[in-house]
Amino acid sequence: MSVELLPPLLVVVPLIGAAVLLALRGHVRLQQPVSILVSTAQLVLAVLLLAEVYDGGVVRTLVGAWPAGIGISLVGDPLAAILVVVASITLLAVLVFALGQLDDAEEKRYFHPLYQILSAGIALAFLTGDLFNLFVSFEITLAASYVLLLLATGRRIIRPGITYVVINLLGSTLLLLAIAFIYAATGTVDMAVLSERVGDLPPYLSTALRLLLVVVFGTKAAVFPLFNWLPDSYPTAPTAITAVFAGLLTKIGVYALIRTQAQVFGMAGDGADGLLLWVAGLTMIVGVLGALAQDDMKRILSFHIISQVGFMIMGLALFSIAGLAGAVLYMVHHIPTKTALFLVVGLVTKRHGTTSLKKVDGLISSAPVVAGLFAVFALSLSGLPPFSGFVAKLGLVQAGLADGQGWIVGASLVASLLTMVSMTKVWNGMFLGAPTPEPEPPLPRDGLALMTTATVGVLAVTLAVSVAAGPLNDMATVAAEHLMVPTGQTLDGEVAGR
Amino acid sequence: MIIEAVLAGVLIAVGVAQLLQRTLTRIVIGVALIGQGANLVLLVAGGPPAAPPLVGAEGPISDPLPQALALTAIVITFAMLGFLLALAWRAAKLTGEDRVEDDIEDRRVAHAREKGSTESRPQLPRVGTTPKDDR
Amino acid sequence: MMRRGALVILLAGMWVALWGDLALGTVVAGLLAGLLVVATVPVPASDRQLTIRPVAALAFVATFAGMLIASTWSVVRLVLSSRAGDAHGVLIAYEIAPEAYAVRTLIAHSVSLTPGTLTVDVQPDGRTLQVHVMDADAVPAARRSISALESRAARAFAPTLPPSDRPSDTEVA
Amino acid sequence: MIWFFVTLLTAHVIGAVLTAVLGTRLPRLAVAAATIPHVVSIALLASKAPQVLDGERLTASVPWAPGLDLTLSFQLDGLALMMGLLVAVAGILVVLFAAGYTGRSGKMGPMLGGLVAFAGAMQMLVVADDLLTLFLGWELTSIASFGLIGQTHHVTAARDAARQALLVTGTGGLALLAGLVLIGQATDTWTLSALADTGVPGGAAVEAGVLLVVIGAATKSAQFPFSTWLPGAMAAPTPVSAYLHSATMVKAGVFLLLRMSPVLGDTQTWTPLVVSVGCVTLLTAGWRALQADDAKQLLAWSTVSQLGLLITAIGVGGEEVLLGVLALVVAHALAKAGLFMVVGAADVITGTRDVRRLTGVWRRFPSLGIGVVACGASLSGIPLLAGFVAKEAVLEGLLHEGTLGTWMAVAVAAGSALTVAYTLRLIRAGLGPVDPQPSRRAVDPVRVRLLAWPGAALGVLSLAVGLAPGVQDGVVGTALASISEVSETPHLYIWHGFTVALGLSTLAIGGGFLVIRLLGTGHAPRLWPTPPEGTFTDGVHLLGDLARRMSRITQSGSLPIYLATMLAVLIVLPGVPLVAAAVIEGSVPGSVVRPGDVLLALAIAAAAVVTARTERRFAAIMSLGAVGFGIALVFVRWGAPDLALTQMVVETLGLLLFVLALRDLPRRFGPDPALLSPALRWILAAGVGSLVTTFTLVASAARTATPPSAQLAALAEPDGGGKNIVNVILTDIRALDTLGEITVLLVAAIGIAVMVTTGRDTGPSLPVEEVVDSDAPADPTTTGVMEETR
Amino acid sequence: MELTPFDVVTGVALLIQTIAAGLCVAKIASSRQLATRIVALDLLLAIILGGVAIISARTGVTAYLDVLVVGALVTFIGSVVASRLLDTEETA
Amino acid sequence: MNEIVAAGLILLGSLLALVAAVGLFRLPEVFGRMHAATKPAVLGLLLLLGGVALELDEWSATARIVLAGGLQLFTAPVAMHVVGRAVGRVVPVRHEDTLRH
Repeated sequence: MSVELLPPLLVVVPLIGAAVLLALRGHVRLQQPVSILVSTAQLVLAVLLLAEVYDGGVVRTLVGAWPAGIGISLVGDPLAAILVVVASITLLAVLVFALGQLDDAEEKRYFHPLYQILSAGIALAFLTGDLFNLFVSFEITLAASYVLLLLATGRRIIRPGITYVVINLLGSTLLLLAIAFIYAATGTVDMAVLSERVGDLPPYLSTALRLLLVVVFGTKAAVFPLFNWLPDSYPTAPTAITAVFAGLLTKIGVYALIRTQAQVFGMAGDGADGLLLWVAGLTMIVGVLGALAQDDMKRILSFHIISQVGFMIMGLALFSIAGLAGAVLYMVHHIPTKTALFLVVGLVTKRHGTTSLKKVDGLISSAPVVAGLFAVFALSLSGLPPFSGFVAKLGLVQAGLADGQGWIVGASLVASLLTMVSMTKVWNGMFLGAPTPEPEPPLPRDGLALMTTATVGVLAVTLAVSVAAGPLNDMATVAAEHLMVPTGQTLDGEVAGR
Repeated sequence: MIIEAVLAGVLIAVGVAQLLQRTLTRIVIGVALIGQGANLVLLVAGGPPAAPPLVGAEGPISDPLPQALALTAIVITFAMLGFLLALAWRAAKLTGEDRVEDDIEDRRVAHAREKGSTESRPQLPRVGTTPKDDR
Repeated sequence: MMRRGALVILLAGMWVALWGDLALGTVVAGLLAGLLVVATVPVPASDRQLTIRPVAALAFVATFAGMLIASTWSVVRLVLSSRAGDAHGVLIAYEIAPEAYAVRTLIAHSVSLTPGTLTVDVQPDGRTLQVHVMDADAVPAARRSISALESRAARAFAPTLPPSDRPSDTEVA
Repeated sequence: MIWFFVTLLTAHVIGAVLTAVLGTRLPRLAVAAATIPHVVSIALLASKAPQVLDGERLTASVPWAPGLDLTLSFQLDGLALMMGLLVAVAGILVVLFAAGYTGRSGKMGPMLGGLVAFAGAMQMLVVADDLLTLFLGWELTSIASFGLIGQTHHVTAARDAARQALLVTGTGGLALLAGLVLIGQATDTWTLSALADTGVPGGAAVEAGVLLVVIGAATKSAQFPFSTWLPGAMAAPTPVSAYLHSATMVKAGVFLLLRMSPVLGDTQTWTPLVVSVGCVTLLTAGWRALQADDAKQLLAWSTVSQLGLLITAIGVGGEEVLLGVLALVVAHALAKAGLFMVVGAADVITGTRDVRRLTGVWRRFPSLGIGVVACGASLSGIPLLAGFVAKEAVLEGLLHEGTLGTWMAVAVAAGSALTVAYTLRLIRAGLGPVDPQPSRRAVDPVRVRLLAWPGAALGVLSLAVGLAPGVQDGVVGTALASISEVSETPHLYIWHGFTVALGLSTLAIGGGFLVIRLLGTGHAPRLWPTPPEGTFTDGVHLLGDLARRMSRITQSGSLPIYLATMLAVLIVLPGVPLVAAAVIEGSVPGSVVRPGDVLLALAIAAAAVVTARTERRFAAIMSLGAVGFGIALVFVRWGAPDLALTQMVVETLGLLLFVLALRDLPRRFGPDPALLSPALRWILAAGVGSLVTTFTLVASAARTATPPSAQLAALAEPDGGGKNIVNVILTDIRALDTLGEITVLLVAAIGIAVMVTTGRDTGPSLPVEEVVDSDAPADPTTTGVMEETR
Repeated sequence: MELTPFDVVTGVALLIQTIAAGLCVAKIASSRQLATRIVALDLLLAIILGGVAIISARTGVTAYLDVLVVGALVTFIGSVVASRLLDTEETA
Repeated sequence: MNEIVAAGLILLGSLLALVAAVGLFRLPEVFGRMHAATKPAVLGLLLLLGGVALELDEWSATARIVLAGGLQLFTAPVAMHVVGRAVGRVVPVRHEDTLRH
């Protein structure tokens, strides 16, 4: 099989899967193995792609064989490949978890097709080399996520969904505007061609364009001060869905920021990077302070997402290879870990039907496995050794200090301290103390074993991220080096494989 | 060109003004208007007006790419708008009106501040008394 | 069968018109498409109650066109006159004689384009029209003009001519 | 060699898991499982001791993430040997004590398991040879300590104390990380042994690193101004306090400074910073100890004060001083652990820790008495005990270190006087007449023995070491060699002769007695305003308040405000450079303005404004339709028939959806309870609108490259097989976009279906509204409906 | 490009159309009655279709006539369905 | 010549559209307005289309114009009819009571 088929297959396979699943919507029992199969296939394809490019190669597929700059190109470079692999793993794990969690027949019917469409959208977002196609992939992802978000709650609670939909719709429209401006100024929407042409633009215009993209992708990524919609909408979805959102959706925004800011616009030295650094710092601190104020586990974790997005932006804003590598490594760590924490929330919900710190106590006695899982993920997310979060944080700290940006390193350390404090709030409030009796009548337990298995699976992944930090960091560095070279220069290479 | 740019600006401005209200219908209209404005900008981005992009047209043709992009965008915006309207319909069914209310949990957390600062601080252990339930 | 053939040709004509290209391929495709539509879509029952008498049909079209111009002129006059603000019409009921559904539909339709009248509603029995008449004083004239249209339509298209409606009473309003 | 370290650490991991698992069911086995790792440690260390004592440094390393300078490097040198033995020996005693403390309750498993895990972390810390490995062990001790302090998790105070402790030590840990990375980057050397050889360059980065490292050490060792978490952590069970808060964890700070002193001792910041932190702590904490009535609080403040003493001495530095410091580390660990155990035992037996109510306990239980007297004497530096020997060595050394040393010697003496005073207070309390009332609890005599003898043993050990200080020479001397240049074989003496140091010691002891005589039985007055107990609990709550206050601003929960924020950012960020450009360049493309365009635009704009201004829902919707159709016309004028076509279809369908969705709603909008005033809304609107216009024009004017339309026209027919280039683009060139578009449509359709079809009965259905506005006059006497006449 | 008389006349026609369209918009905005608004919208659509036809004549581009046909169709469907939907007695 | 006729037709059609729009304002009730929106509007559009067809003078264009014009001729009254029906259902209408037959 030609490697150039890998990027399109990564998108098309889940889409075909979605079509099949939609046809099977009356047969939930049949849907489950098909859905698992599709996600596994995606994972295998992703791994094949990564194997092809991890040491610096690029697989560039010109869809329909139209010349670059005219047609759409899919670019499997190291960054995209790494993220697609991590995303596929996470998606598969959450899918298994969801099999145990969903109980409403209506949810089940449409869950699988939508989930696969979401997978396809995420893969496309990571792989596309075309700005407008990126917009389309955003829309696919968002549309699927809107519906997933409202699938379970939508018939009862509308408001959070409306916040989510309206904000993101506005964001998408602004992206469309940005694409229009970019096309007006450069006559292309291909990122590789664009990266060659931005240099010809008057500096004020390229600055304005890149800042516009910061606003657009910043909204998707939930950076300060554009984050407020996230904690209002994420926690309302069923946990499995929140888990995917938390792990992956904001990451797409971050990814797009990295892609456009680092690769397309590069270091212009126009103050945009300094601005991003401030954004990063504020995002970290404000996000985690928001978490401290909450007393619901799901909301605390949702605020954490914001804070941790700040870390990734910090890596980007340093605009150095080490910084970008740190950001990539942080994403690799954060996607499974954050997802896993929400899966733990799902385990708690399955037992107690609530995630309020005030209503649940003593899980350490009544559910030690859940407590253990939470402890590991929480420590990892707080950046404590020896877990993956520490390695990721270390990368960023190293990069920041090497750049002489002491204050942002300080801010990141304060943020991780506060993360830890807010995690202890969850720990103290929910896991310690006298166990809360389970509700009467007890909630149905079926599927709990499957859910726990899925969560343990993600645990294995995060531990693997930590153990394999060395090779992963090397890969992230390769990806970062690739990012620092404007895509245009890799165009001529037309590298397939190595 | 200037005219269309200004028109797009006006459409988006009017859209924004409506987006910032609480009535859901207004918000949806706002989103729709902003979308129209964006499509217009996309069209303008292709350069000045010219003959339709058909093979064999006489004279210069207008840039077909932005048109294709705008076409895709129009349909996507329409799909999203349809979904938003379904939401609005459901909201109207549930609440009987189309207001977007504030987030309850945010309100509660904000409200907890006043109370929290005076009431919820726990009492500290007094010197010399061992909590006896620790073993 | 004849009518079906005509329908296929009509559809093919529309197809060709839409493609804007009188090539052989287009015509064949149009015919195929027309056949497909006719074969798959059940032909309404009314189809069988319709006969076309070419000369009478032309007369109807001519009458109709004349009435359209006349009615336009009257509306233009009304709008531009000073009486526009007082123009409150009345609703009248009008019972259509012909039995054929298609013809009744045609009449109800045409009434809207004839001077001073506008079909507002059809009673559930399918034959009583509610017609809005612009000029309250001109109700009898309006009735006459509807009646004239009705008889012309019937002569042009109705499968059987109603006995009460012999060609003798055909004055045009 | 690597297997040495692997065994050392995994023994603890396995031990911890085993203990925790066995704890509830088989307490005896759990105690054994908790002891084994310590025994293994001692055996391992002992096996390598000869080599180490010969001056060898045993190292091993495993790369982890070389790109991040992250390597697991270990070393076994004198200091590591000494600390490792201390941790293991104290560990065994604490495990046994803990067995008595918890009795047969099921709480034993988690606690013992936690203690073993903590010991493992501590061992890792002491054998670390890499800056980041050191940090790894450091943080692991923090985590383990959080678990151990929060052990009594049914008590809110304990949970809060655990959080405080973590907050403070966590802060320190992160400061340490930053400091270590700064130092590592400045030198490009990450192993401690190599750093000790090369030293560090000067410069701001390194000095900042020193500051951060000292902050880290100060938090861990509860130094000024981070002291208060330690007394708070006394909410932990006493075995935990005895282990963490006397012998091991708090010593981590001291250990760090000892480890770093050869590396950083020559920097400008080091001495002033370390000495002042230590000295202030020494004196203030000593006085605070005198104020405490709770025996554990007293011991906690005493620990803080003693650690201050050690740190002061480390700051001054010098071979002799460091020798004393090392000896004092050992002596203090023995004595303080013993005291905690004794107090804990008394607590279990009598049910109180208040020194005023402990009357007669030492008499009733002589084994406790032995422990408290011996350990207390050692702590106070009474001759013949280990503490005296060590403190003499420190004083002696200080007096040889110039002016600073002399002054510090005086300070140490003053601190010692306070030590004597509060120790006396503790001892005297239990020596009073036996409380006539029988103990409230009947305590199993076996358990009493288990509780009492570890303390007594430590007391006896203190005495033994004090009588024969030479036994330490080997270990302490090697330890000294690993952190300092050693000129001659170091030796600890019980008798230095009639020296100034001895005089100072005597004065200190006398002063202590004097103070206690002046105070009587009560506690010392406050000399300065001290924050109330539990300051850091307040700290956590203050943080919570700050967080709530902030999130009340940022997290209003109100969609309009979120949108307004977003748009404001949009106006400011890209707007600023653009406006600046427009002012500077003044470049806006000129193009032919066709009058028809102007009229059309005016009509569309008018329709748009109507959507915003009208009060009637359907008027707004239809005006929206008008806008859409108008734009279709614009598309036609622009040369985009396909767009116009699509726009017409979509607009019509959209109109239908609107009507379908909203027809049950009231015909009029009614007042909008918007948070944003109309003025603000329109200002934002105008801002965004003019941004878009300006952006469009500026971007269009800047067009440099030719768009690919020419190529497209050439390519479309042969390759794409179509005349309409837009169609070729949609179906072929950008088929991926079209695929996505269809997907979005499909998803939206599913969403609409789900929203509309299911759960019809979940909400109240609406009363059907009339089609005609309720306020429109419907005159029944005329046909038709009257239009308003106003 | 100089203006032919045809251009001038059709330009005037477009102007007239625009004015008529503006009046329709005004009526949509000002009317209190839903039916009137539908009528006005319907008229507006007819006017816009006329505009498309004029532009087609002026530019000589017949591609726009597709817009015309489709427009005539969908606007009709739109008007009818909208009216039917608003006919709440029917559906309630 | 052709062009002059075409221009005339287009102009006339536009004027009729304008009259229809004016009628919306001048006529006091909805049925009257429906008269305005059908008759002049339809005739106007037909005239206009006729003019356009003349000007383009092309077979395929004429075919499509005829199609569009026919559609308009057919649909405009139906649309009005439906609107009128909606109004009639809601508003009490007084009938003139004379019935034929």
